[in-house]
Amino acid sequence: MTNSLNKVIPLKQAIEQYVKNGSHISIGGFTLNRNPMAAVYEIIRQNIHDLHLYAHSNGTGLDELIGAGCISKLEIAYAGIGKAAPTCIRFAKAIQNNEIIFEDYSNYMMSLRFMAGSMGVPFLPTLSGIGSDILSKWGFSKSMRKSDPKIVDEKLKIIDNPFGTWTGASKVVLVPAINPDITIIHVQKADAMGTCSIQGLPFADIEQVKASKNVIVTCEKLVDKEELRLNPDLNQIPFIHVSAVCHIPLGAYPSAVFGHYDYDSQYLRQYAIAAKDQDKNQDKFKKYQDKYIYGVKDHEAFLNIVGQERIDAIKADPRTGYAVNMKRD
Amino acid sequence: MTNSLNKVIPLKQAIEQYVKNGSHISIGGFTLNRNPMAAVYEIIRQNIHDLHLYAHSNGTGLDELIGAGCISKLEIAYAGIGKAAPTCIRFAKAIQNNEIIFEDYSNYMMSLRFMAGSMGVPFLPTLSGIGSDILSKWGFSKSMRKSDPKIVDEKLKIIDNPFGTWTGASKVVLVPAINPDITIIHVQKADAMGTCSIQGLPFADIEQVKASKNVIVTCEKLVDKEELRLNPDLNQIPFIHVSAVCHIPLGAYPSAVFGHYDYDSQYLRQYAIAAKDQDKNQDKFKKYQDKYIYGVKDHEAFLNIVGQERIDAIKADPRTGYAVNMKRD
Amino acid sequence: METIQPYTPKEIMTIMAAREIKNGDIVFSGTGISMLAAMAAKNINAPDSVIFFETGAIDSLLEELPFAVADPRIMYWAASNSRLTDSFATMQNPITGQRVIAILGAAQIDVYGNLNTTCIGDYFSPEIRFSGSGGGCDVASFVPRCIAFMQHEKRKFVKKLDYLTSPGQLGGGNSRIAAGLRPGGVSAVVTNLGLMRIDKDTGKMYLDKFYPGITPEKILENTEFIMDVSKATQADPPTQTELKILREECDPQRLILG
Amino acid sequence: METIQPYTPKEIMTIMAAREIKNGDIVFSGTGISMLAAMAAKNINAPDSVIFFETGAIDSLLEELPFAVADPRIMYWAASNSRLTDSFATMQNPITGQRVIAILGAAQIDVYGNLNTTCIGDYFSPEIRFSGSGGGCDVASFVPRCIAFMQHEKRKFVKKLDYLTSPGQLGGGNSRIAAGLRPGGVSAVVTNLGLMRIDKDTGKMYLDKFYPGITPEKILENTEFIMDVSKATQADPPTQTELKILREECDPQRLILG
Repeated sequence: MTNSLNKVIPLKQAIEQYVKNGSHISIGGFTLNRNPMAAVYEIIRQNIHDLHLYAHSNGTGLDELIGAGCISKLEIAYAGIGKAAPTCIRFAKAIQNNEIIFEDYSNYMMSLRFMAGSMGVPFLPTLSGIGSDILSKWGFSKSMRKSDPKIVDEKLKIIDNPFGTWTGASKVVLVPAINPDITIIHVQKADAMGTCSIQGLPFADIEQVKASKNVIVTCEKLVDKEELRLNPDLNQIPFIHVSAVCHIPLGAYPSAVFGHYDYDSQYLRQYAIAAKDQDKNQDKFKKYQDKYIYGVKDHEAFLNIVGQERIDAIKADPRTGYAVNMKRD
Repeated sequence: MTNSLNKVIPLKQAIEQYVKNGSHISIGGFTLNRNPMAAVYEIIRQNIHDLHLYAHSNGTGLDELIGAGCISKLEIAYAGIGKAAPTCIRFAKAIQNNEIIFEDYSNYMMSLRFMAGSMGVPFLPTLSGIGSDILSKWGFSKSMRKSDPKIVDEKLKIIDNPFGTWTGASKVVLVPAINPDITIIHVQKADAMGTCSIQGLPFADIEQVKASKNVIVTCEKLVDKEELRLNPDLNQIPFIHVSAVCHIPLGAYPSAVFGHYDYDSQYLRQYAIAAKDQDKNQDKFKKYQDKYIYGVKDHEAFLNIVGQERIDAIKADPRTGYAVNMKRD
Repeated sequence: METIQPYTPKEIMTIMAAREIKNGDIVFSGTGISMLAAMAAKNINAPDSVIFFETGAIDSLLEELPFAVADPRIMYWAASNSRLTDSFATMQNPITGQRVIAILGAAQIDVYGNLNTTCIGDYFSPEIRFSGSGGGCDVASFVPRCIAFMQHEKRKFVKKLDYLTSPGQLGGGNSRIAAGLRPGGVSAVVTNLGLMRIDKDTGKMYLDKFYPGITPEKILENTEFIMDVSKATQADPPTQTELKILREECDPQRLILG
Repeated sequence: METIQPYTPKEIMTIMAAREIKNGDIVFSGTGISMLAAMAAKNINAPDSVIFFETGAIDSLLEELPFAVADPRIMYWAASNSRLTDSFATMQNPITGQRVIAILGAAQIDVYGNLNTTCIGDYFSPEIRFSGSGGGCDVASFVPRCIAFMQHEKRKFVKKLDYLTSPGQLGGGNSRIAAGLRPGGVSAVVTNLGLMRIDKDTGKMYLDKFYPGITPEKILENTEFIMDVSKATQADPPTQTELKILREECDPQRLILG
């Protein structure tokens, strides 16, 4: 491998280089699984704001970014963190308090929008959502859409099936492509060129990556190219899509990484209590952020505060890929 | 596993049950790789005719089926068998002699058509082919289309981008979904329920399978469910899509199966010479068919005629997945 | 004849939902009680039903109960770990989609089985914001049978949804098909009081079964909209066998049953 | 100064094509001489170029020369073995697609760089039927640069194609863009006689380089359509280094070089 194909850089630098105020961004994972949390916390520490976030079912990463005021616009299908927060708490607060502009889709629609972006087509068709308020209620107004070239002019379109009643459909919904400026995912294995191997469900990470102008990969294990080349069938993302690779063990904590560690339900519950911030002083969430995010230099320092005991408690069993009999709150 | 989820039946029975005169069919693989040849030869032996074949880049399976007169209609992107026949020989003859009705697409269009079928949508969009004769020349006439409910009314459609110039496209080509009556693929591993693991490139097999009303899987190895469940990431096809499983070692011969055996370039060259049939008597192809197809009871008997020497010569090297330093004609 | 054992509302809800699942069904399941209903069906009446998550795992071996559809517990021993786009395609594709039965929750339901999982109050400035559609809207659009799991309360069984997230029969009658959707959407509603179904002709919800000890009147008191109760009969209570399997095999630690 | 070594037509063709490939390019390659050109570029002037097959293998380790794009030899040691739909999406997607350079063959080419790989004679009842588009039409539609590899003969460089399989500049001028295609299609044509390019404004083929020993007149004699040769200069012959690498590292057994 030649030098120019070595994309390994420190996470701080990757975020500085690729995530700017106003960037259109997406993050990998699903609710409490494989969120790129090290990158999320670094974005918060760098005080990047006015982000436009594209999400299908995002969880802890989304809620931290909203809680820190990084997000100004949001296109989303679902926001929840499992039992700890069936609805993401800072997300709900931000909407209830009119603090962000948001637009709702379904999970399939958002996945298809990333897929359209990855395929280089302006839209993909689906039969989902006809008659629902997802079609009729637009979070971004027509005038706002017109004035912003980075936002498509129409939320979605419903058309007659151009092939008569072929496949039995009379109407088809077209959802427009997304091409984020930057997507950040966390994977089990990557090599220095950026080829990635995801173990367990890939969610929509592959489509999000391929739709993006730039991609930062954080990985549990930075492995030799040779290790990945032994089984190309397990490498869902070839290096040609990747801009930067950052080696961050436990980089998805407190969300789960199949085969490595489980979600930390204790941390998530504690986060939820802080996020609700129901005390009189209303300083619980600020204290949480000061301690775990602003008060630390990087993810390693964050993990030191979390403590080895929690890390040990969520360690995955090699047979099942999760922490067997873990106490789950 | 309960009894009802055991889908293992003999190939002869599977073909009898699922492949009928007039069936719309697709077969897996690409040119000289992973064609379900045991099934192809069984279809020929059962003298099934009037098949409507959907193909992207098909090779040896396609050409044998055409040579035996099984196919009456063909939708296709490419017909070739590598060096042995850069253009499939019986395919070219059939078209030159007006023996089949055919319609041309590109590889991506055909792949998208299977994908549309697998997704349950009437079409998928692409930017491919604008200005080409693929758009302007239809092999199936409008009246034939109208009279046959199994053929879509229009070959494809070109529309203005419904989202203005989003993603930079002004026009979009829509290609209609395919839902074959039956798809037959050959894979490295399957279990009795029909879950499949393909090693190496899957081509469009996954989309073909998921688009099909019924699916026959032939496999090199019939393995225990437990073996496949150990790594779900390697199983591209879950059992819910599969109707029948047939255990046929060397079931893709003379095409290749990565990790098991290479294509037999000697057999393919001999086939090409027979298919060309340039002698005065013009009985070379008939003799070939009589010997290798009609003259044998099943694939095992066919392989006995081929002989152990050829089988040994194409055996894959475990490191590379193909036959290293094999003499290739 | 079996004697009737005592059971909790959660137990009868789980059993009523499990009875809706047929052998061979592909069960689109969420977490919590819907997961338990799917497991109960598999253990009691539909051994060849397949548990399926929108995140893409098919037929996972659930050695431990997952707490989220992205819980790593669903990735173990699955037939296939596929992409999100694949999982919804499986439901949108009519070949496999027609075999799917979905179990959904909601904050509000109306007489036509339309669901709201988005917000209470105005969409743009809501009183309460919920998680949103997730895959709910997709599933309700694609698959022929959906079970809604609800607590039976007036503020949940409403005349008008604050937001229509997942389409049922839209405005009733032929309106779902006329709008361009496939037949499908919520076909049964299981609550702590009874089992409602959607009438095929009118597209309206009617009371099919009230639980022992519950009257149709009590159900109407807890329903904001007008509902036909004229065809209602008392539900067969959970059998001893059903309860035994549910309690001993599906949730021995009572993680969900409480 | 290097002395000019003797070389075969296949060798100069391979080197001329290899010189078109830039470092970092993703090279969409077929088999035979196009594969050899891709390997030569990687070994000579574009070490970080990536060999890519329409069948979905990316950056395969080609310990042996593949004889087909579905040859199992391309599946070994690849970065990823992806699906056919993924491979074309990589080219249709402008982010990665703009980095792709494709090498294509054809039975006929016209002055606008449109290609025919389908048939000679009437489409419905052809004199000769060829394999068809394969991925050719797709690639010519999507990617900014395509090299056509051809034998330079009058019946191949024709005034009018019998079938337009893969779009170049269609009718020339702005017609490709006006029709709704992206900029792209055949941008260079490498033959046994010289190197042609497509003029950006007129969309017409012109002679850029004639090989040592070949005259523009000879090229015109072997071209049915009218072609501008006014800007043509003699090609730099393959250097000793280029030939040495091509012969010793890319095809030591002369499987393709003959």
